[in-house]
Amino acid sequence: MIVCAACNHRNPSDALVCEACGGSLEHFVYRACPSCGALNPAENVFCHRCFDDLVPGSAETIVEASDIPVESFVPSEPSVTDREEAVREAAAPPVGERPTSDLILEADAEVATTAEVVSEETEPGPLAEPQQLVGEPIERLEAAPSEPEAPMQPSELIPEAEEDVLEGLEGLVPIAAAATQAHAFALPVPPSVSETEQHDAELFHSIASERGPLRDAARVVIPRRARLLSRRGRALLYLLVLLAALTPVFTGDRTSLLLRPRDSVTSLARDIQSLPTGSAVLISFDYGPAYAGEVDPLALAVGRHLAASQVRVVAMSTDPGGVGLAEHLYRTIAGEMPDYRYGESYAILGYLPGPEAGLRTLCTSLGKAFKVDYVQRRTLSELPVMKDLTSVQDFDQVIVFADDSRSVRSWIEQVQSQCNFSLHALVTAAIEPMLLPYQQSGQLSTLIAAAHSAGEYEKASGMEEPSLHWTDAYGAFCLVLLVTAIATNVAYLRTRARQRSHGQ
Amino acid sequence: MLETPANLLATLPPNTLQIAGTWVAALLTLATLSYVFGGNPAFRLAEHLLVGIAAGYAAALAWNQMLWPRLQLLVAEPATYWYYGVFFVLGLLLLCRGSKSVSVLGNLPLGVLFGTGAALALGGGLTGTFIPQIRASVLSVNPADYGEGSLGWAYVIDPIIVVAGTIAALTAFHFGARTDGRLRALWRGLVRAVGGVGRGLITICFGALFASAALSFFAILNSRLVFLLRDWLKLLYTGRP
Amino acid sequence: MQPLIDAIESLLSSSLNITALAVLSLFCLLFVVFTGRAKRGRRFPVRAIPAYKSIHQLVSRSLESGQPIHVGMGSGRVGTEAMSEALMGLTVFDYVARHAAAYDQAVLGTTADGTILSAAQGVLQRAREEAGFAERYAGNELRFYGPDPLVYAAGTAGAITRDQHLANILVGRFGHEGLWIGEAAQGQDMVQLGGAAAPGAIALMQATLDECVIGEEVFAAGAYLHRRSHLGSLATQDTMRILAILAIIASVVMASLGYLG
Amino acid sequence: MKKILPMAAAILCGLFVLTDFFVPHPSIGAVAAVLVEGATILAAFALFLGVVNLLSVHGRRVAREARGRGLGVVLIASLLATLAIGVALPGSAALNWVFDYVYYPLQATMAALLAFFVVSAAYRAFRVRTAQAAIMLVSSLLVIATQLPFGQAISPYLPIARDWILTVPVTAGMRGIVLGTALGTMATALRILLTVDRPYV
Repeated sequence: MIVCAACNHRNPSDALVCEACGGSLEHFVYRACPSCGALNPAENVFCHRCFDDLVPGSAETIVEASDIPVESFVPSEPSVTDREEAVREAAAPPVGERPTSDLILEADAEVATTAEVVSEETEPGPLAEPQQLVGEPIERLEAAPSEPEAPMQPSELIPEAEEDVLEGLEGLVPIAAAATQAHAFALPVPPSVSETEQHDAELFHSIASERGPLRDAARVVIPRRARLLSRRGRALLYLLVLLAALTPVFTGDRTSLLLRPRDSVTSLARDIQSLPTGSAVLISFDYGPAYAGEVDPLALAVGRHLAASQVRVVAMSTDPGGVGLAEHLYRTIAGEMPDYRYGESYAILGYLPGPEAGLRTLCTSLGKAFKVDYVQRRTLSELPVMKDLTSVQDFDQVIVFADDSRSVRSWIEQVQSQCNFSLHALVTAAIEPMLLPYQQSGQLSTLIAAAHSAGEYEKASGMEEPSLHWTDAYGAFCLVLLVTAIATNVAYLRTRARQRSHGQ
Repeated sequence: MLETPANLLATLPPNTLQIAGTWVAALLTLATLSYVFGGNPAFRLAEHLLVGIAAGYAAALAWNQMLWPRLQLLVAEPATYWYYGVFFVLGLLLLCRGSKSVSVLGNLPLGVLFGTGAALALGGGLTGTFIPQIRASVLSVNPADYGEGSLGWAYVIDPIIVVAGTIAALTAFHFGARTDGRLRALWRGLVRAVGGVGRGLITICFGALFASAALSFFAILNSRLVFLLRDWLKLLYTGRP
Repeated sequence: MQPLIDAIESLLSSSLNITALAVLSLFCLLFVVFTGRAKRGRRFPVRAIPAYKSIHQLVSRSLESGQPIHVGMGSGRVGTEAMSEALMGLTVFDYVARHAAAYDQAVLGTTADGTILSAAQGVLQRAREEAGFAERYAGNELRFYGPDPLVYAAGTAGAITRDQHLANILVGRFGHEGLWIGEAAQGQDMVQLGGAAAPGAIALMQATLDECVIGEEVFAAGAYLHRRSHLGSLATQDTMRILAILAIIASVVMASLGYLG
Repeated sequence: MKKILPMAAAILCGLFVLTDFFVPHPSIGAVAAVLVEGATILAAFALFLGVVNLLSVHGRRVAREARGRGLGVVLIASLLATLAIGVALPGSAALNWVFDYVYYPLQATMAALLAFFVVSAAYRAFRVRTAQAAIMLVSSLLVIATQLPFGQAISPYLPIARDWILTVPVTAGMRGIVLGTALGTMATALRILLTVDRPYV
């Protein structure tokens, strides 16, 4: 019984196509044990669980064959027409239904190394021939052209000369073999063998029965970048970063005097300034505590500006941690301005799980998305601040603070594309470049990277706070990156020079 | 039950909670930052504490914001909100995944989730990204649209780079690698060459993203140091938060 | 009848809707044709993606050495738009888990989302049952750390460095936590592979992982590993890509000649 | 039945939600909205599944393993305590305290560690062994240098250069990736809707 990898249907042993889903069965095939039902790798002839025969009759033949292996191992390379006949003999599938295995094969002429061709396209020459024991490898069989007039690509059938014997074994590591194994169990008549071929087969047998070298073979082909950075080097780099961050403590943060607001910052400040008293802004705090260090100062500056302009603010979040941040932030602002009261000037609706799914409901009804508000747990209609605000269209501006470009994309794709409004995205520096296409296409009205914009926004809105902006530190950090780049390349050049001198 | 300790906390002298909190926060910050010098017990404690609190906090939020209000609605007006009942049953079926014997019951809610998610991904990807982004890359490459004479020629370079670059970067992902026949080989060569340029552009893009991300992370590190140096040191010296 | 007419009217009211519907129909048509062809065994050679090839090899090596492979499925959520990426993590886990199960070996899967966790539990349980070792299905081979990405990073990095793992495969929806896990596991002797669709995440991941799949390549995981029927969708994507490029070129020419707005 | 029911559910749900994208009709919209809301309800249940998983994995660790028993206890205790406070006293001062003084600093400092990691990753990525690495190095250093807060004071051209890099070559590259990803997303979603891929049965 062969189990379809796609739908798990159990097919008869000689099936080439799954009866249930029609998918090809040639790759990743497991045999189900007829007695206990356990799955076995395709090349097994006994069940690994109950030791029953998986393919009636074939087990004995194979056990015998492995005792006198050499002849049966190595048939001479059959010609294309031989193979075609072998296909018909072994499989005899209905014409037109026959799956050709090369549908899967990758044949990137340049990228594919010999090993790749070996593992994916053809068997590794004489070394792999023992698979003939259990049947003609299906890859090989079906590499035969379905239309006789189509010329066969030689490279598809006859592998190039192996330089490394072990390389050819790659396909024989159990699972790879499973993938290339046939399910038709007709034993081919062993043709006559030349001495060299016999020797090759013996060599293969000794290598294949040895476990150790196989592991090494696998190790060789898996690429792994060397560890470039020693423990000490790493510690040194980290120390440099820490020092860079602490620069303002030593220098007194002189460069912050040079701060000048960028155009995008100025335009947002102007937009907010021009809002009439009593208009409403929806703010979504789509960032978690992780990135709060970066976004919070800017959010605070904008929040203060909105409060000073007497604009109603409704806050929400699509990040579980964002509600707590919004709450914390507004507690700070309310502490500074005694008139700024919860429920009248601002409200926090809460967390909206499932960004895309939840956001779509905002278009139809806020009350549907948020049954009660986060702080006082009242229904939204009970809050004075929510007067005339039923859906997202009723707001004058929508501001999204985000640490994930996909949450902004959800706002654009799920909400803005459905109901039109102007959307401002104030995001972490890390995701700003990813949202640039959306700003270019006009879907975002403003796009600001938070990193050090808080100071700029304070300047632009005329509400400057005497706070440390740590601008010096950014300059120092830039230097650290430059030093890193120089250090790694110097190290690289030195290793290369050493390797060269060793080579000579 | 939990009300009593909450009342007890309220009777403490003012700022006690804040002072204790600042200490806890500062110690946890230092414990986490100690990872810079390699894994150590203090960091592992912070890691486990974080995993526990994050899961507990999110679960509490999901209960308060998602499940409890809807359960109340269902109980109050079952005729209007019957569909919540359906999803609550489906949700309970999903919880069956936790047990080996009834695990199969979880397939139905997962089917609903996969179907809904697939439709959202398909619709959103098509109407939100694919078509708008194609439209956005349609720029005029006629110098006359950008200014008179040589000025127009200077300004037209940008849209040409954007349009050609978008096409090249999109080509870089081409999967097909058919090489049989001369025409196909030629096509493959073309795709490869254009895709190579596209890979270069993608690498420029990665470089820029890497740098902006570095800046972002550095801003976060700064905010932690500001906390330690301003809030905690102030508390340390003055005894007041 | 009236609702149907209303529906058709509202459909025709927006040009975006009509364009989208036309593109969708074309996409579906191509998809059905190509998937049918792929299932019937039509040849569709694809370029090599080294990371997927390495996954094949790593699985073989893991079966040999007995060291488990860790598959990190990230924080995508089923039921939302992030499903596509999350599903690819699940597909890679399916591949690794089935092989591990057939040889009765351990595997580790981590995720930051409950929906992916429940889907992965089904995948692993099925794999163990079909291999005949239903009793070996234990809950602790799949772990939930989250739901926050950095919490996931901290938990996962802790879990994979505590025990000896052969490889660390991160496929799914990842953000900056990819860098976190990659760098935290850097000291271990572990092959690290992965990929994500978000450019911001891969920019960091390709700097720290040994090999990386980028953007659209992530969605080809099934086709390159064990879901041959997915080749049809690769062909569809290729065709749609060519059509999109042609559409861009044609519109740019028309816009330059002044025919479009 | 075991397979057909989930498949039918997936196709049906998908069809309604998809139709809603193209046909803005109120009745279809209502069904789609219910499904979409239902998905978030199910996700909330799934979160509880995750919590159960966390408790069982670490509970087992506490019960059976000598190593790391204390840490397992810390994890379970902090989880249950936060859950209890959060469920019993939502929006309370106690919950805010946990958030402000434990959760927030832990999370933020974990993120701050990325500033160190990004530099050690740069040590590997900036090694000019291939043309790609060289491009990456140059574009990274350019962007970071032009992004400095006092860049405008050094030279008025620095911000202009930054804007050019980010709006021309980076936008082109990004748009290519975004379009490719959209293609991949759509194909993956279609595989689910046409049941070529059935991860749920």
